[in-house]
Amino acid sequence: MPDANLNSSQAVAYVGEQPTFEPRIVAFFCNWCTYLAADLAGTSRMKYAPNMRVVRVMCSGRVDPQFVLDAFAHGADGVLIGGCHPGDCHYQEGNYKALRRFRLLKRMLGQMGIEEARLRLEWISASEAEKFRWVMNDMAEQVRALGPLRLLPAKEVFPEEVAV
Amino acid sequence: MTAEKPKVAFYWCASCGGCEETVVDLAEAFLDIVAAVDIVFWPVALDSKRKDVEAIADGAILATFLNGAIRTTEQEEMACLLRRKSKLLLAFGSCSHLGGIPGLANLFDRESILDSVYCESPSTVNAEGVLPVLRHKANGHTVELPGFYRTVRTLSQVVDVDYYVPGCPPTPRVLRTALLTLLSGELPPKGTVLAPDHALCEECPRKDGKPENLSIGQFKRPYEVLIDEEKCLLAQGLLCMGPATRGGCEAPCVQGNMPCTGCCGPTSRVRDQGAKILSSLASLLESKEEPEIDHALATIPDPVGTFYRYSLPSSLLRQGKSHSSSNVGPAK
Amino acid sequence: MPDLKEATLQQAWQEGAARADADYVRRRITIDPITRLEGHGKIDIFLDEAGQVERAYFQVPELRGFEKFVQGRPAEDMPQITSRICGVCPTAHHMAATKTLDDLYHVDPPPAAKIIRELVYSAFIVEDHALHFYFLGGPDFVVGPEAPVSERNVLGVIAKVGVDAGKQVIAMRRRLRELIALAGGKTIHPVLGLPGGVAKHVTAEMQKQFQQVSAEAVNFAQFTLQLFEDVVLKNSDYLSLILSEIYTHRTYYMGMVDESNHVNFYDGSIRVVTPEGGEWKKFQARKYLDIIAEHVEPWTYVKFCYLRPIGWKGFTEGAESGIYGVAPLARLNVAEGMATPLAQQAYAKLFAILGAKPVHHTLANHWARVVELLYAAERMKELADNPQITDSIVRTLPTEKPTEGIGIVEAPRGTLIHHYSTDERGIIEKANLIVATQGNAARIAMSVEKAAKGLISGANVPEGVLNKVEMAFRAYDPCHGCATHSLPGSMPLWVRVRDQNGKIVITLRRDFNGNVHRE
Amino acid sequence: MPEPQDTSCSGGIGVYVCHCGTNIAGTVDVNVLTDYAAGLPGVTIARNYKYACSTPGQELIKRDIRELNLTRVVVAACSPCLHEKTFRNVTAEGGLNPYYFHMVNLREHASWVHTDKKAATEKAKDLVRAAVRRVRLHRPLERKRVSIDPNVLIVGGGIAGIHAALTLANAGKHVYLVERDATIGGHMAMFDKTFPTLDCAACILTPKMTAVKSHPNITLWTLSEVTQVDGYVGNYKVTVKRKPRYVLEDACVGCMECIEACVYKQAKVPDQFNMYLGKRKPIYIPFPQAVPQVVVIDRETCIEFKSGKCKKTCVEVCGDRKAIDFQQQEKAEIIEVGTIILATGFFTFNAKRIPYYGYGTYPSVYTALEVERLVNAAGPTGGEIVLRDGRRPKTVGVVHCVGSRDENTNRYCSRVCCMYSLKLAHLIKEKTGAEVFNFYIDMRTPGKGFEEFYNRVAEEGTIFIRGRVADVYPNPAGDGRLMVVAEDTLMSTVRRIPVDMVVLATGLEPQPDAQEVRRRFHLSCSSEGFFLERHPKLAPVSTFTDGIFLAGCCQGPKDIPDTVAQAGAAAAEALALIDIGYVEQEPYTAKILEDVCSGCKTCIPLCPYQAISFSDDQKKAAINEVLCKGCGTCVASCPSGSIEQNLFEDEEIFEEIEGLLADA
Repeated sequence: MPDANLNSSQAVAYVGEQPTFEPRIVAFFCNWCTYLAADLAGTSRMKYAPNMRVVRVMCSGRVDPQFVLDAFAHGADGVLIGGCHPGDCHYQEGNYKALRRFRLLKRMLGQMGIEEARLRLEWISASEAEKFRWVMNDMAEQVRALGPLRLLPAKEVFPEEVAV
Repeated sequence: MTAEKPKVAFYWCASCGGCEETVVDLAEAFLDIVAAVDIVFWPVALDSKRKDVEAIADGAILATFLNGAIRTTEQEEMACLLRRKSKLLLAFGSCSHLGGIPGLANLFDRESILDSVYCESPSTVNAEGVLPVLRHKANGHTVELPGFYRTVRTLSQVVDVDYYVPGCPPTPRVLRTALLTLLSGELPPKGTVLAPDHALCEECPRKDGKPENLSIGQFKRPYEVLIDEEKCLLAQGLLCMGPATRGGCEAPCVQGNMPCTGCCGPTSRVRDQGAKILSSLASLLESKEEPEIDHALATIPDPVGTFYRYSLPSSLLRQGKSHSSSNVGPAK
Repeated sequence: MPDLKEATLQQAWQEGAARADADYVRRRITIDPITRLEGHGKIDIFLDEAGQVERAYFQVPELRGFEKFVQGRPAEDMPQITSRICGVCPTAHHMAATKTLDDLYHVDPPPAAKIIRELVYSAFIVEDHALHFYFLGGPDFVVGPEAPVSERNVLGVIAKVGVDAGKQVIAMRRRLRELIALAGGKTIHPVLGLPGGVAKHVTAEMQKQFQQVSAEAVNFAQFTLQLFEDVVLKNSDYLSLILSEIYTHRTYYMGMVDESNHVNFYDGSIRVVTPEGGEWKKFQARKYLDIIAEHVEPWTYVKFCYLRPIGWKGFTEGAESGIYGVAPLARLNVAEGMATPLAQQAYAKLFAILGAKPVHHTLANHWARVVELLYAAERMKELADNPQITDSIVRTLPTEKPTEGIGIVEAPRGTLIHHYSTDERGIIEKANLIVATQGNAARIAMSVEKAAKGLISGANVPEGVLNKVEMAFRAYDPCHGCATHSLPGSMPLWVRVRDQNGKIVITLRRDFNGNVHRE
Repeated sequence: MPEPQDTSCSGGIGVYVCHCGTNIAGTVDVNVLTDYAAGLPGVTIARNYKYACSTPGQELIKRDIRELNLTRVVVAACSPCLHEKTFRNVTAEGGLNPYYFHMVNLREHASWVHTDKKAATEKAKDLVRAAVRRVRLHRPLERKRVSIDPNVLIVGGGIAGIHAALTLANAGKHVYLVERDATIGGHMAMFDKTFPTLDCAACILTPKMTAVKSHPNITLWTLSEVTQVDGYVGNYKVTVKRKPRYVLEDACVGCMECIEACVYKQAKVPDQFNMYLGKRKPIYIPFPQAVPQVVVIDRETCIEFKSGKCKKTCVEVCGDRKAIDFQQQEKAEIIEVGTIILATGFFTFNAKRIPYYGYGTYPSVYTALEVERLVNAAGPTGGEIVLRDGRRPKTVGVVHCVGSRDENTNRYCSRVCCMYSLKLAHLIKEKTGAEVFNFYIDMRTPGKGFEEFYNRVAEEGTIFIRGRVADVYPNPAGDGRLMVVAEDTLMSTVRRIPVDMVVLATGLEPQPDAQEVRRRFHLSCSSEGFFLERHPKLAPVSTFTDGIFLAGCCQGPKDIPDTVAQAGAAAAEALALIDIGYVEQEPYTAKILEDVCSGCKTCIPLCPYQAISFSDDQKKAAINEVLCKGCGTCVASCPSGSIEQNLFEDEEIFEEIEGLLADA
């Protein structure tokens, strides 16, 4: 179980000489499906990796791509968007808008060299606690394998010279 | 000192000079300005010896209009100096405001840029792979060049900026209004972009024709279609940045029958122009099935270059990941 | 500037001051710039033991890397992206890119589109040459080379030719630029260029405006030529200055000509003449790589163009050196005449007075520029009068897959070459840009050295040296924005003379008021 | 640039960490967390408490608000779905706007799901930090009141729907009862007796059915289905498709002469109500006590419909009552109701899915429901238990858990099978004296009088074999009997028992169209596919869609008493809404910033509720607050950031994100 041997959710925890990296993942869950699945996983006492931090929105349609970029810009190594299955949206079509934005955003991030697995969209219904647990663990594992998303720090260390 | 005419300076960093041309394009109004203020810096008559700039008392210049982004050590030095010398520092034009088109260089790392210019170029003969160097030593002399930073930065990422004048370049009208605002004495809150805070659609000549039920099947590239000179460009399937771009320019590109490319940046309520246009356009797609969606989106060949044409360095991510120093590999 | 009340101004001042002082406390820590601050262009002059100039370096210290970051962009965006190489001559890059797209997509624009493009381009040449003559270079002559620098600017010119004439100049330029905006959306960084045509057609009303402005432009050009002849040619000092050896380089010349070898800015083939004036080569855009090569020096970001078949022989003149010149004088040198009557007369007169052809005197560029200004104005009129211009068909839609394209125009500052290759979706894979001022880069470097050697001897450095050296540059109207696809470098106003040990023996520079200081 | 009135606070935040007994404190170090929270900028007081939701816990918060002049409250406890409302009220009672509050979900999202205490505590810190940063931006908001239309829609005319309908109707509310079949009554109407009391199903059901028919407050629509549901709590607009019965309900008196007169002299059509064990005519009444007492014509088998050349003896005999109308068309009715109760029932497991039980292969294998009809006096055999080949069974095997507690079909227990199997065992024995074997996995008899009934049946001599039946095949002896094979787990021997009749105790499943129905009503389903209740314990008949309630087996298998109880509860929930007359809606609506909206019209087509319109004089978008349901899609899509969503403003969410990552 991935969370069994974790000792911290800090960005990088040192175990002896070997640095073990624990990704920080920000999740945006819709209030009606995925957030409830998370609650159900809780009431079912399922255990999963502690890397995820949840931001609750009413609908996956509320997830502004700016939120995703802001999370990455502030040190998230991965971002997960969770919504209702197609056709199940509590607001009829919000999840389709989320899907369309996600497809384009993913492509754009790819252009900027950010790995596929760092941004994920999952349809998890209120009853799919098991799927929810799997996604939490799977994503934590995948992003852990990618290592930290080291975007260049806003300010470089100066003075810096042309490398020749 | 309030007796004398307010000192105004224009300076350029990494820019094309178009912003300077705008000053010239004030045309007759330019003479009014010369009458009203005392232009102490002017790119065609500029001495940039640090000593001279320092000779001016700190804050003795009322306003410096600095255009161009920051890419070299020298530009950063000048930005810092002028900041100190000026009461008000204005980021003038897209490059200093947002990073500008040269900011797209942030998608590539420095080394590959130098390579493509000095080595890969088919017309360049450079077998030894000579590159410009910081200090060149030749029979006893040392000739120095300014350092070339890894990324392009906006002015406000280097020094504290008071106001922004948007546009690539700002229209003479926007510049004139900005100058009047400063001289009027009713200074807006610090950090204000001296232009209207609504999106371009507000002032677009084609606004009324835009349908209320816009739904996008796929996008057209300007070269693929004959462009109707009256209809809303988005409604014609052309990717127009107008809805996500600050107005004030009076839509000259649309009047030239081409889509807005977003040079004035986002409104004050938006942190990332690219993310916002992405969000709005994607939401308006017709298709619901992933393959169809991808197919439709494939008709935007260059999302980053299109959505961040002028604003990559000021965007939330600021640059591609290619700049990352070596990552810590997977643990185990 | 209306309603400029002292009170409000004072208030602005104090508010600004208050904020600046507050911020300054915080700022000071972060902003103490590193020394080594030389401005945009700089000269380093090194003396030998004898105190004579051994080597002078002219540097362009900036780079933006357009060739790299255009990779991945859609080709049709290139006219707008590359125009940002230079805001002084955006239209040149815009047109070069647009012609490259024609070639890339194998499309031939409809007649109206060609007319509109060349009309816009000619208008641009007129206003740009006017800008240079009245704002940048001309003042040297109009106001006088010995006049204080503070007067040697457009205001000085206005003072000289009279406020009305001055206002006329400014007005003319404005109207020309309005015309460009009318057809191209924007003046600075226009948007009309598309593969196979232009974005917007010309209405009958627009044509009227164009005709009117062109007519005025022709008069304006004649007025300017007259001004030049009155002030310069009637003054023997100026003539001798033009002819003086310091400003003379015997090199090859390159420029674009039409079928009858007349100067053409928008289209034609590239002609190169030897220092003796004979045709050395005449080639089409697609052959440019056989003829032109670029050389890299480690001490500047600018690349130096030379003739590939002859090769790079260092900064030397003559038929054995691949160095060549571009821009107005070069164009007149490579051409056998001008395509319009008035310009043709002026062309003949220039060579008659300056004697041999080619003319190697750098300062003659000013004259050549005025001749070109007249041609461009006349050409404008021809195009504006062409009834086909109002045809509503201004686009040929591409049907073939894009592959590779090369486009050349004559920018005000010389031959401008764009070269792209794309994937089949028309996404740029590689781009190569050879820009006007690069054509003159080597000549400029030589001018520095020559001027320095001619004017400087050890500690004895006459103060006029700066203006004189500077005039050499102005003549080229160099645009380092183009040259490095970086910002337009300003004139080097900062000269350091070093002894053989690299120790600075003297520094000359000009302060804001144009007064020259020696340190 | 518009300056939104700045309500953000610089301090005065109170943070309350709940132990929830050991549920949170057991995994998250609440003391470390509280100290950490106390150190966060803007936090005036941070406490932890055993049960924040308890009265003393609530009082503690209210007192702090008053005595320490708190400006914002953060409670880190369980899921907001559980107690957000509670603590908002606490905040309000303390004297603050209820929305000056934010809840952190420590229990469901940290303590219950992580084993590593340090990691869980770190996570808790991040969540609290984010909440503190977010809450300071909260603005005062007001709930909107929406009036409740007193009419109620009940979907499904089984015992659940019937009971709910009568309860509401008796309370003076008008009810639309919509039933898909030609009669109400549902499954219960098919039963003979009901366990454990063995009173006759018909006797207790039919009075309620007729009461429905005659009740002035009930509009009964049979052969009808809901096709569309628009609107929101208090104001639903529902479209009902009413299929033709080809007999006019008001004209027909239920004399059934037409059935007699039908050109078909014999009943030839397999009768669905009798599980196809009996036959009916093309014109028929489902069963004698059907409600409404109105015949129905089956156009599939009616000659007039097939050929158009029927003598129409039925029309003749009906005479001037003119009740029969072959031209009757399907029609759609649109009704407006304030609340909806779903009582769409269940579907019996299709025994063919377990081939080795031989249902559909061996004629003497029956499903429990078929046997219900066989033992029923009104059934196809008049209550006689005869096999398809006419024999009377001497030995009967009852197989429990068919389609229940089975990895390959349904994992869940259907709850009623054990009891009805016992009931059938009893009835069969009673009627035939046959020897009955019940094969069971576990005997589940939780309920009033259930265990007693089990004992009684056992005493009657029914033989119970503890073991899942592995196979059913023809007796090799060739006596036409079936061999039932099961491992007797008590004797740990494999038993092979030849029987004349096999009864499969089929389980209960969701209706085949449950998915479409739930989408139509914007509901969720549990993993088994039954409609999902809002909370398994605290809101068992509510759903996540306000104003829609559940009753009976559509929510999960249950017996009649539970169904009736739940129906009553659903009715009570609806009544509660109707009687107060309004609901308070969360104010999460979106609003246009008129002065900066550029009128780009991007948002207009994106709203699923057509709440956004374009004002032609203003040249800007406008949002109808009543129609807006607060999904926030338009907010995320506005390219110039000119739409805000209450409590989910961009800046609030940015603060939350950056708060989560602040120490990254």
